[in-house]
Amino acid sequence: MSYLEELKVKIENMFSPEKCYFPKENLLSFLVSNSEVRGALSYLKDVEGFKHFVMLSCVDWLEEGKFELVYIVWHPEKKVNAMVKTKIDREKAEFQSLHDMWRQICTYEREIWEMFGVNFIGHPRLEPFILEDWKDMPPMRRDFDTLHYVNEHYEWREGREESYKPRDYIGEAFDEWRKK
Amino acid sequence: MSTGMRIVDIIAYPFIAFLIGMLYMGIARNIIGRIHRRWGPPVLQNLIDVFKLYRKREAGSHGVMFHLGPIIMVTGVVTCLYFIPMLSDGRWLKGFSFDGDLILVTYLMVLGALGMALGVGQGGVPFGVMGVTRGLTRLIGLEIPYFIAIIVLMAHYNTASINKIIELQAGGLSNWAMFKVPLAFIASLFSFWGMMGASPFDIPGAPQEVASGPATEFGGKYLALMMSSRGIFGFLKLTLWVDLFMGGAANLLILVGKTFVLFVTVLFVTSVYSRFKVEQAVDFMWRYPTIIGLIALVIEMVR
Amino acid sequence: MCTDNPGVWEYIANWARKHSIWVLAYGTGCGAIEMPPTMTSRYDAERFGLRGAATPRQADLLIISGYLATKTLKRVIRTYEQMYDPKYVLALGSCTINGGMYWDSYNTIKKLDLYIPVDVYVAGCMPRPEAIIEGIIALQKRIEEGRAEGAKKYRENIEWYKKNQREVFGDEMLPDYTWNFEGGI
Amino acid sequence: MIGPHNIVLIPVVIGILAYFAGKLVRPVREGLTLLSSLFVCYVVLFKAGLNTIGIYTYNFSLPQYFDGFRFGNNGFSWYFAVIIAFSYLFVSLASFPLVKDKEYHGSFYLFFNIVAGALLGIVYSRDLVSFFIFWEIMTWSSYFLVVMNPNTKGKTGLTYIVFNVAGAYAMLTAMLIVYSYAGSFHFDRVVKAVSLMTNSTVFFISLLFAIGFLVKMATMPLHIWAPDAYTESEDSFTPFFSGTLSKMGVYGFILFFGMLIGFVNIKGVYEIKDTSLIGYIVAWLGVVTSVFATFRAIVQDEIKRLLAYSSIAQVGYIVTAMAVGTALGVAGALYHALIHSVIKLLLFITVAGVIYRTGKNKFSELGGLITRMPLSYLAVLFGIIGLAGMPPFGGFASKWVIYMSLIKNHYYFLLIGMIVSSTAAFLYCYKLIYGIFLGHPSSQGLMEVKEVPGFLWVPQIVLMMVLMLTGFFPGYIVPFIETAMKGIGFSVAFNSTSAYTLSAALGGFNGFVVINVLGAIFVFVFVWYTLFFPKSKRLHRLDIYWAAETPDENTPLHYGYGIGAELDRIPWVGMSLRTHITRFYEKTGEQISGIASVLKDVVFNGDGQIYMLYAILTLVSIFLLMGR
Repeated sequence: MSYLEELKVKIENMFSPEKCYFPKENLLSFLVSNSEVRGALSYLKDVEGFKHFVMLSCVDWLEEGKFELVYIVWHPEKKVNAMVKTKIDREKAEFQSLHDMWRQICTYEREIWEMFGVNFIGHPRLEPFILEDWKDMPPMRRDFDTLHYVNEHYEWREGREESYKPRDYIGEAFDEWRKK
Repeated sequence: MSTGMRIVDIIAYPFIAFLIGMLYMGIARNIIGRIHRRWGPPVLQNLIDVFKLYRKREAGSHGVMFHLGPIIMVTGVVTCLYFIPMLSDGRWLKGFSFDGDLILVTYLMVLGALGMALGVGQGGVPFGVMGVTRGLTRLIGLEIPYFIAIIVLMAHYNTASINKIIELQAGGLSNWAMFKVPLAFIASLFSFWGMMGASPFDIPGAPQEVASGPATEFGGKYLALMMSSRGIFGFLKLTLWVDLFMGGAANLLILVGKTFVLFVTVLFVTSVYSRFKVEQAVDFMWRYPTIIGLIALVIEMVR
Repeated sequence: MCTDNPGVWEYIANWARKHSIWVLAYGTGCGAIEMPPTMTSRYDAERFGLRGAATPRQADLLIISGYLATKTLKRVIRTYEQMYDPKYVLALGSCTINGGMYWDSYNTIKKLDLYIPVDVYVAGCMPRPEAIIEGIIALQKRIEEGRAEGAKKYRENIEWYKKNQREVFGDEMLPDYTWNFEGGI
Repeated sequence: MIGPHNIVLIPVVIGILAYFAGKLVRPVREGLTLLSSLFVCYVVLFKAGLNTIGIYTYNFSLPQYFDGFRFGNNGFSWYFAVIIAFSYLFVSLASFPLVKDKEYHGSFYLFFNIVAGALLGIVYSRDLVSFFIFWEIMTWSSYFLVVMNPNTKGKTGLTYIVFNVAGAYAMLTAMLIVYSYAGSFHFDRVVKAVSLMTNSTVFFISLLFAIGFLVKMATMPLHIWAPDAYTESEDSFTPFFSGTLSKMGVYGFILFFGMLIGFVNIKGVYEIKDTSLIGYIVAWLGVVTSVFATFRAIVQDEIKRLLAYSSIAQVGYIVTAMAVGTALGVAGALYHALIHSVIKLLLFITVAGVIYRTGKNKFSELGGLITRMPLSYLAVLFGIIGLAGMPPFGGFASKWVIYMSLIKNHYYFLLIGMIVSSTAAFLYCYKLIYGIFLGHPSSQGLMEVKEVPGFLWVPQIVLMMVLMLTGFFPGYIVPFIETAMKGIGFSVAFNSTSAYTLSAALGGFNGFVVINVLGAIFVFVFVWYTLFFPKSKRLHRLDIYWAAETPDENTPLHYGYGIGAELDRIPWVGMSLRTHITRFYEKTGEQISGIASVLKDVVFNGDGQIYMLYAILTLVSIFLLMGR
């Protein structure tokens, strides 16, 4: 019974996560409801010893109409990762800011606010970060068409059209390659 | 020595210093390149740089004082040059050195920098002010060993005029002040390296830290003036140290020879040491060179 | 009397400009890492007269080393306008030519010479120091023939450049005191 | 007729007259003050001439204790009288617009005129009593001028009056001791008496006199009053305060130690390298003052406080030069006294004008005024070139004489101390001109400021001409200094002949050649650069190299006011900034109050019998003493 399995058992009866599994051998991932995220993270950080905060990322489930926030923390002694996930609504996307637990969460949240449009309540500095003076919708959302934006805003250099269309190759060629 | 020749001699004075100064800076960049095991620029590179800057078609100015800053810098440096005799025979290339003395030269050296600081002030770039502040704070450190050395010189030769000091050093190697008051010479060498901008002391114009300090906002023709005045300033300090400690020079060849030997010591220091912080520089200058100078002074008072 | 007609005086000036180019130490993209090896011992661009300049006021050559996000483009244009007249631009990497790897990214520009006049392009997804030195030699040849007049080109069709820039920046344009001047010493 | 004896009355009477007349018609005060200052200048320059040695005595036929006041004039008094008269004229001119709408308008003119009168009195008095009386009048009237400013803190006035009165009382005791030996107050009798005194009494009275004068010159241990008093006194009075009042300490020191006690006969007392022990200690005090005050001046953010510390430092040079006691040293002190009062008048008048126009007095709130106030910029530029002792102007000549005197008499360590402070002086000079005129305006209001009021232009331009004159012809002042030195019995020090050159012991320099070379090169390069090069573009204020960013109107760009922040990282300088002499005073204060409380319990415990007992005891002891 490695340390991760014991942890899995503890978490299951403490937080009753919807899904709790091992995507990789030293990584435990569990999906909890919005209100339990802070509890889970502080439990992992203070009680279990997952001191190091690895990253916060956001996954765009367009079909379900949900954003999924993924908090990854690392245990320096046991050398294992734990991943806390939660799903928030896509249209009215907002979540409480956890920057008081780790300072660097500020930057991650700011980037997700800019790229996905998730509003973090209580965030000290929600301002444009990489995309200065960006007027369009948050670009990392899957319903944002980059090529259309590029054709509209930028000019191509002449003489590029006839050589080849990289997009076409990506489609069928990629599937044939996979079949082989 | 008709007045016509005297006028030519006076007009040629700064241009000789400019050419030799620029040549030395070119040689310095080449030698430092060779130390880095690379070819390094051609020896005339600095002259080409200055000529390119003179031929720049545009230059921006923030106001009258900004425009006058580099002009006052060149004026101060050339005036100081005129009060230092290049040759010791009293006829050729003696500038106006018979009308001024060592203390006048010491203060004239700083006049150019202060005039420049006013131009930098109107430029309005905070980097410029930082560079000037660093320069003036560093000056507190550099000035003390230098002044102790010239006090020892004045006490030893009982005169403040540079020409008389040269005359008293005549007659062979052993009469040079370098060997008569060696400790004072060593103390003054530290401040010599500092004022030449050798690496541990090139604090005001550090490109990495304060974007070339006072020269930040100056471009085109103003930068040309500043580079040529830096070249003349380098040669000025070399001739001053040769006159004070190495017995002056009878003709131009000896002058170039002696100044080059002194210039090589600057190269050794520049290419070896990394840059000081301002307070480290002042602390260093008030500790070792000042103590050496004070010992020389005590020896002088006892003698 | 700065004569613009290509007399002997201008020829000598161009010779001097060719042999002493001051590069603005300003890495805008992934190519910035190629600059140190070009300047240090193995490739030593200093023997051609290249030297780092701390500020645009002192620089002649602006090296755009790689992709340009719109945010960086605004800074590049301000720097370019702060440089003085005989100024050149050396664009490294295919990202500056046609957008390169980021051809369909919403954030990078596709064609550099829409926004600032470019003298020499060096292709390659980050050209090695030898290619950069070849680019510099090509630039030197251009300077010697007097064709490196990017500043005049920028001044003459400033409206076209500003229109392109407005397309990308929208109404958040740079202040225009950097390029239109009244006289005065 | 009007002579050195009754010139004192003119300003004093006019001051009182102006005060009451002004109640009816306000501008009468300005008119009268101007009239009196012009008249005083006329009298000093022409009537009481350079070498009219006249002695006028008023013996009020009191019993033989008191043989009347004596007034007289010689080269030495004339030299200082000129400084007083002209600074009286310039400061009164400068104060017209500045004090016009202040509520203490009347009392300002009253006390200002009285102070001017008192100073003239000091300079022309030839006996100890009149000297002391005018010294007290000066102290008291300047006290009122310090306290007059509504925002003056109470403590400033208190420390000012306590220190100055203490100094005056030290002088009084010394005078009484001298009187007990000489039997009369007149200077000539005093000189004879002092030469007969024993060494210990001479040492004691020279110590007391030194304290009296050093307080006035704000030398280190006794300088606590100076920074606050200079800063918080009325803006238009500070030039007079720091430019001329501190020179009275110089006058007194040289007068007493030169003529009366004479450096010669106190040399016999514990001699060190041909100067007396006191002279050597005071010289070291001067150097210590200048070093500490210079570093203090650099870190100040208030303009007037920086100038206050800078005047303490500069007067420190004068103290060192004259305390050494050699002929060349005293000559250097006189020369620097003149130059320093010219510079401080120029700087304080201009700063008062700037504060009057902008309403701000801190570097962090000013900046970028060069375009709005070009004449004031030039005035401050001339001032700092003089303050730093730069060659083209007079500041260099006077510093050169002091350096030459120290080298000639082998005081090398004193000279090194002075070099430290004079090199550090460049920093606060640059901070002064950068903080106010260069850099960026800290607030938008600074862009609509007008030039300094018209009345101030006259003193500014004249003082700038004086600075240039002494710079181009350094030897011009030498004959006047030599007559002044002969007045107090010193031998001639300079061996320079013409007005162009200044040469003394070890070397010499030709001011005229220096400025010609500078001027020629400047004109040549300026013409070459303005005509033969492409016209440079006029850049916008914000078009600066800002690491490719775009600074806007309210980005703070006026960094320069923070010059000196790096000083406390330098070990020696940092330590000097942290040590405060005030802690020493606080400790002595506590001890004294401790002893006093003990005394209170023993003696004054409140019941009548003890008091009667003490009364009887004192009576008995008096009779015993009288009997002997």
